[in-house]
Amino acid sequence: MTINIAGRNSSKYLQNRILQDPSFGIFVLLVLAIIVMTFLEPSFATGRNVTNVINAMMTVSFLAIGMTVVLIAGGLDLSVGSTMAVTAGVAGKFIIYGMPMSVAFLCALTIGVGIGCINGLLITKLGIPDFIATLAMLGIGQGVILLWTQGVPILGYMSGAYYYIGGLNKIAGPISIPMIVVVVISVVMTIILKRSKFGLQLYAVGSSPISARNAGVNVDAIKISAYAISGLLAAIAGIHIAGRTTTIPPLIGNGYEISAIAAAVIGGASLLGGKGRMIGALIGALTLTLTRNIINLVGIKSSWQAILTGSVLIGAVLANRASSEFSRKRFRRGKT
Amino acid sequence: MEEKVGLGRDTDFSRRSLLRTSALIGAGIGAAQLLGAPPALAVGGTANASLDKAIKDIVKGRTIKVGFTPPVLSENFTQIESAAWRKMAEFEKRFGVKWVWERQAPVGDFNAVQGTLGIVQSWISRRFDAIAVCTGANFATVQDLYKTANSKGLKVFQFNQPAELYPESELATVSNIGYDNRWQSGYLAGTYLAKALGGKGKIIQIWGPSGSDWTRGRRIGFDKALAENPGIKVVGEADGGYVRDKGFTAAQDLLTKYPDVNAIYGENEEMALGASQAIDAAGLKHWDGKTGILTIGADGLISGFKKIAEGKLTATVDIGGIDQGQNLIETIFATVALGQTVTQIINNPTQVVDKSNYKWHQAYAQWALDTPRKYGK
Amino acid sequence: MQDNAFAEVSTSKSGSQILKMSLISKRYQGVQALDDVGLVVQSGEIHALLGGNGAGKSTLLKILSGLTAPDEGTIIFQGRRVVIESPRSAQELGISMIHQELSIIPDLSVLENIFLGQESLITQRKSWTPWVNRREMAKKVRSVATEFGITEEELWRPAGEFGALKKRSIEIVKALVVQPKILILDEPTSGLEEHEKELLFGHMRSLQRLGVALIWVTHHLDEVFGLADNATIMRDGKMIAQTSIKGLNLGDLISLMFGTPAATLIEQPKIREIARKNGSEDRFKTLEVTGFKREGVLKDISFDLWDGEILGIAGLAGAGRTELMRALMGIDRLESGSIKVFGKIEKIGHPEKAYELGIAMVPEDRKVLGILSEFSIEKSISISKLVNVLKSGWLNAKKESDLASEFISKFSIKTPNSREKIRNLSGGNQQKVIISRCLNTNPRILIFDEPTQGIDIASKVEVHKLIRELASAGKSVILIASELHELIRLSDRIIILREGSIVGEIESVPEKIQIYGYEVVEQDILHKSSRVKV
Amino acid sequence: MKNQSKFSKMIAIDGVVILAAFVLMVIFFSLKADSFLIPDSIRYYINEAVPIFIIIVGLTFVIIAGGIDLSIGAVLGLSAGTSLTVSMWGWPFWMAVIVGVLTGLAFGLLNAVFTTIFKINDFIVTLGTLNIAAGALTVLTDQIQLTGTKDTSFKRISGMNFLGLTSSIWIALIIVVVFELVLLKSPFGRRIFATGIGQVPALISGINTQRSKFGAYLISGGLAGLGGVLLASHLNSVQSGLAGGYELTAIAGAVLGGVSLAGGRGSVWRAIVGALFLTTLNQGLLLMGVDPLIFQIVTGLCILVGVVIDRAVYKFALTFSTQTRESNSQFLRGKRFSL
Repeated sequence: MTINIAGRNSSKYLQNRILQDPSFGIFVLLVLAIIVMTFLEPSFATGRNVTNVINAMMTVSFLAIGMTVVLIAGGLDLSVGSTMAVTAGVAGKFIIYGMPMSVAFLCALTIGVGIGCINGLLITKLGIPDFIATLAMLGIGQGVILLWTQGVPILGYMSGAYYYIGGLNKIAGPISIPMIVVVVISVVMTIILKRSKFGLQLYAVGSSPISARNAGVNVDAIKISAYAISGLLAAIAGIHIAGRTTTIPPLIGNGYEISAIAAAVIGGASLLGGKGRMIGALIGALTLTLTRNIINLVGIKSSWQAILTGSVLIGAVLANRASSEFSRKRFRRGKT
Repeated sequence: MEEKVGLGRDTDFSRRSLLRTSALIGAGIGAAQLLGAPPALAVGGTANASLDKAIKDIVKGRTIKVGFTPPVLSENFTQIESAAWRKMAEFEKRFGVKWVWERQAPVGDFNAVQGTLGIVQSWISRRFDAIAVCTGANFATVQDLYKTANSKGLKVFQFNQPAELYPESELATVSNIGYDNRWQSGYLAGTYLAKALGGKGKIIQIWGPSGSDWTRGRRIGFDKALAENPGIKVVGEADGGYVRDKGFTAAQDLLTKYPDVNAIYGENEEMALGASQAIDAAGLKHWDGKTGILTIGADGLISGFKKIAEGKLTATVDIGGIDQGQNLIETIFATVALGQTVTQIINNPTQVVDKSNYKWHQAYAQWALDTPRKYGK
Repeated sequence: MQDNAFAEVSTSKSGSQILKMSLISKRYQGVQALDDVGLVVQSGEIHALLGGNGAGKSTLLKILSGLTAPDEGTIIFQGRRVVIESPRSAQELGISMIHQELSIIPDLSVLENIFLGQESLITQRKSWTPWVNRREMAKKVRSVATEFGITEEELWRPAGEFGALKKRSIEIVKALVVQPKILILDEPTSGLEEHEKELLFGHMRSLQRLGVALIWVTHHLDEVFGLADNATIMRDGKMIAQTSIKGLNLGDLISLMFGTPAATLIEQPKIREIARKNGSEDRFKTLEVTGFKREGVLKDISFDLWDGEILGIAGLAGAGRTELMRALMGIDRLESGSIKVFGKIEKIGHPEKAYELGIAMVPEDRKVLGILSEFSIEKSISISKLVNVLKSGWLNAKKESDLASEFISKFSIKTPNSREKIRNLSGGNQQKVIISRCLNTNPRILIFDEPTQGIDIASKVEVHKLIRELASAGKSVILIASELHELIRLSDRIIILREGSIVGEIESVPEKIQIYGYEVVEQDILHKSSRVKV
Repeated sequence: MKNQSKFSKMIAIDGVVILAAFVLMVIFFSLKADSFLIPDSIRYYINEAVPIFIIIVGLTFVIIAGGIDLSIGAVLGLSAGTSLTVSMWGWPFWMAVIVGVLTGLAFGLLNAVFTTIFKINDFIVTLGTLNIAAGALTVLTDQIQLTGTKDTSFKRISGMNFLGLTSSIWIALIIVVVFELVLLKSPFGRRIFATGIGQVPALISGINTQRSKFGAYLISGGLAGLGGVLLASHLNSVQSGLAGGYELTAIAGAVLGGVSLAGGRGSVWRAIVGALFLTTLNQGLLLMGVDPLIFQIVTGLCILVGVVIDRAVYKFALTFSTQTRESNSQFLRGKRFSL
């Protein structure tokens, strides 16, 4: 995350920056897929489909952003899916209990952050492997929401305003509230990552916790806050999806953790920590959503979906790898 | 062959359902008469003191331990369970039977079949009196399990299970309380849709996860309806995974490709509701009787009825969940407490519900749901 | 903590007592690491903290730099009793530490590394302002950075790109930008070249002039003289002595450190009798390297290795010494070049193959590259050649422990038993285990990369002795040592690398030392290895 | 101090803690849950858990080698599908076995190639292959209804009875013993450990780390295949989504048994005890009539507590068996547990 200072961005430098971009490979793949589809499927490039895809990718985007933050800090959060379900439940139920929407949302967000903090504490203070800690939290969260709802979907919390939050009602043309929120969050997070102490320390903790500690960084605090952020975004995703589906089945979060991780990694985040960007998270989310969209449009038999998703995941990572390898070779040759 | 059987069942179920629905008015009791359960139990509304006394004497206030395991927790199965509680409460009052009710659903999605097997097995070793199962588990697998249950003297009942897909002779259950997915759900939906569209139009189908028995059954029925109405063309299909947001996304994608479709069939109500949302999201028009996009699902859930009232959902097939729940108890009581014999397949009436008739279906479901949660946790 | 954070600290003039740690005790679950240790430091002095491995130096420094808390004892800093809870609060007091293992984060830029964790201290902003302004930071650190040889340009490069000295400099700058009163240097010269050390000592002196008190931990006692003012000497968690360096000699220090007569530890340079063999026909080539090439690292390197000789490889960091060895072991792929082992052309594609051919390597940076931390001594020794401990195809516990105990007694490895985990051993003993690991494969060619890095002088001597014995036993040894003294004293022949190519060779070193004297040889090597490109 | 260290040595014996916890739980359930100790129900749930026991063996190899295999559950399901399919085609049972195992091996190979040769992160690769395997099963079950084979010998693979235990339990036992031997007593096993402790130092000490890892993934895949065959023969029917999520139970069990996700620490039997702990917990709660919805919560908490205890014991034992002072605490702080 070295930043370029004035005078360094000569065309060659810029060129290398682009080529060495961690998610350059998948970006190329995406562009290719889009071009092919545009010719293959007239309804693909239509404004409506574009808005559909964008709206459909919102939930994963929120989760992927959170996941990226955790991955940068060298962690992993499997609990986002069930956290999303729990917080969605909180938002819905509380509204039904007659709380004003804002209060209900506040509770949901608080609980999301709370779960994140618990994850962080389990991992940093008790030294439980992140995989296990968040896996356990996944089960616990799912159990809680199922017990709470007894499996019955939550209904009757929808209101005019909530249709906007769900992105079902647009505010201007194709623009929906979730889109704005995603953009704002990713811009803010980008600034935080690139320009704030926290961001700096986040990357430091991720790439070398011991060195960071020696340098006087409070590693645990940073990690915990990373998980808290992930929890917060899971809560936001929960509030959003509750509005999108207008009903909350308790298992609504199932499998979302996987999508989130996949999206983050496709976007160039590394499970070894220290790498990852917001734009990457969004690219990843887009890739996953687009895959499904293309499957539906082209009319591929739905049973093939999982196979394709799996292949896309591995393919994307390979593509990123390949591109970076290539550019590194170019770069070295250029240097010597 | 398949056709023949189909038609056979077809006609005779419509006869039943006619009678059944007429008998239904009130509190949905009495179906038993036609279905093998003893007439005595049917005389619900006008309880007959001496009869109740006689049965009380046989029952001797015994306790019946029932295990109830749906494939997944959902609104549909909650309605069935509540209906069962209604009947249990009634029988407890009339015949002095005590109930121990344990509901255990495998955690996860429709594929969490290992869970179901484990649950049933545990009930077997705990010597329950009756076990009521609905599962996505494979037919052959569960039959083996049922056999062990029978050998231990437990009575196994299936509910809401597509038993019709398998030879009756191979069923190892005491009885299957349900309905016929082919002719009572898929076929009904298809024909209703065809009739409404005047025999011609383009439609989209959103199915549950491929391979499930419910999907297979309903598909057979729907295909038959399509065969009878060549004017109806299926332009697109997608997997909605039985859940709303997936159904929503799938419908959205298909609608962008075919904005000019006349109808969307959701194999279950959740997905149909998702489709109806997609119509709103796409700024398209809901079916108003002549124009717009018609949406039809199947289950008969309160949430569905609400949407029908709002005009967001054109129709749904009420698969008689409430009757299933009550029949289940009637049958268990008849076989376990009174030692009667019942028919292997007890199909409950189903009906396409739309604006014209949703009110009593809704009231009926609500009546069941309003049961005091005496038996459930 | 808070008032510490903004405590107004006046720059005290040299000579006045700035730090007084007294009666410090620390137990790590059940083990007495420190026992009533005291440390007194005058401002503006260079204070050497000496002691063998496990003497408790690092623990003491951890306490001082806020990494761990003492069980008992007081710390008085500038006349005020202080509690140091975290590295941060230490920094805020004005106590900075430069760790032995480089704590540089490669992914971050030099600048970011410098202000990581102390942003607010640099900009003097309130510590709660969440933002970092890199430009402002750059302005703040520029002057200090250039003084320690980091250019404006380099500030913005990823720190990973730079070598050991630059990284040290980065850490020094990092420590200095917050104007520390006390700077702790733990083995600051480890991994540095001779001339780099000189630069570093220069830096240390200039720090001293700035009135900064330096606490300096080192194993290289010879460095201490002429640089350190006072020394505190520790042994087994206790403070043995606190004296002025003046009037002391190496022997005194050693005997204080180890409680043993110095004579046994100070090396007597002696010529091994290989001269006899020179030219005689029963001498043969064990290794012939021709035309090693690897993009940007090695440029057409060719050399021979004879049986029974110690071939030293001199050169600065980045000259390609380690890279050459990695290539020999088949860890890195080469673009061109061929190897003859005992006259036979071989293709070494993987260390596995190298070991098969009888080439074994004792890697540098023991902690990271050397030990398999989770393994017991037994497993660590047998791993490279498990065949030796097989019995009808299965690993045999008896054979394994026998093997281990054989080496343990042979090299007098200090350990309760052969099942002890290797990571629990002291650096010297770990090194001995790794050497045993290599010898277990019965190699004919041994590669030692920085064999005495970070191990105390006692074990250092033993390792040297061992290497000599191996060579006398007819094995060929390739030795890499940044410490020229070590290299020259041990090697029979030295080849000098610069920027990936061989720039010189010195035959029969011991004789040369006898004839021209040690300094001449050293000067020759330094000159060749560090001459700027023409 | 002295007896303390004795105690530490005692509890430091691999897996003693989890074993004790397991015994305690058994006692608890046999008191609380009626018919917990009925041989039938025990035999039943052990029999049901056999697939998990088998995949956890392979998983242990992979984790100790420093990797992770998320695909085993899905692969197990797919192999069950393929073997049953060919058996329904009328192929002899041994062919069905071969096909099933080969299916597993194929995916093992896939994982191995992508992780060791293309050097993609294990988590991602196996996540991908998980999806691929699961999808493949969906496609398969979409084509054919896998509702059972006529071939009785195929059913007998898992169904035969020796000394009151089914053949699948025996097979599992044999596999556990054999692979424990391989892991602890064979050069290959030793190299697996070395690889997991540290790729680079292992490489420098002359170990072909890539080959070790490759082997580990093959074993994991192959065993998943075998587990699939047993499951298919036991259920005599396969449907999409079968065995989904087994991998998580397996991983949780392994970690609970003290197999370190950081690699280089653990053993097969400890992992098995961990899995046994989880399955028994599940069974006990079932028999107590606890709502399965609570299972997840209880299980989650048990995993957390178990891991904490295990690590505490590890630290404890460590600090007593030491000479130098800083190294351990340093080491423990330094250890990273991300995948």
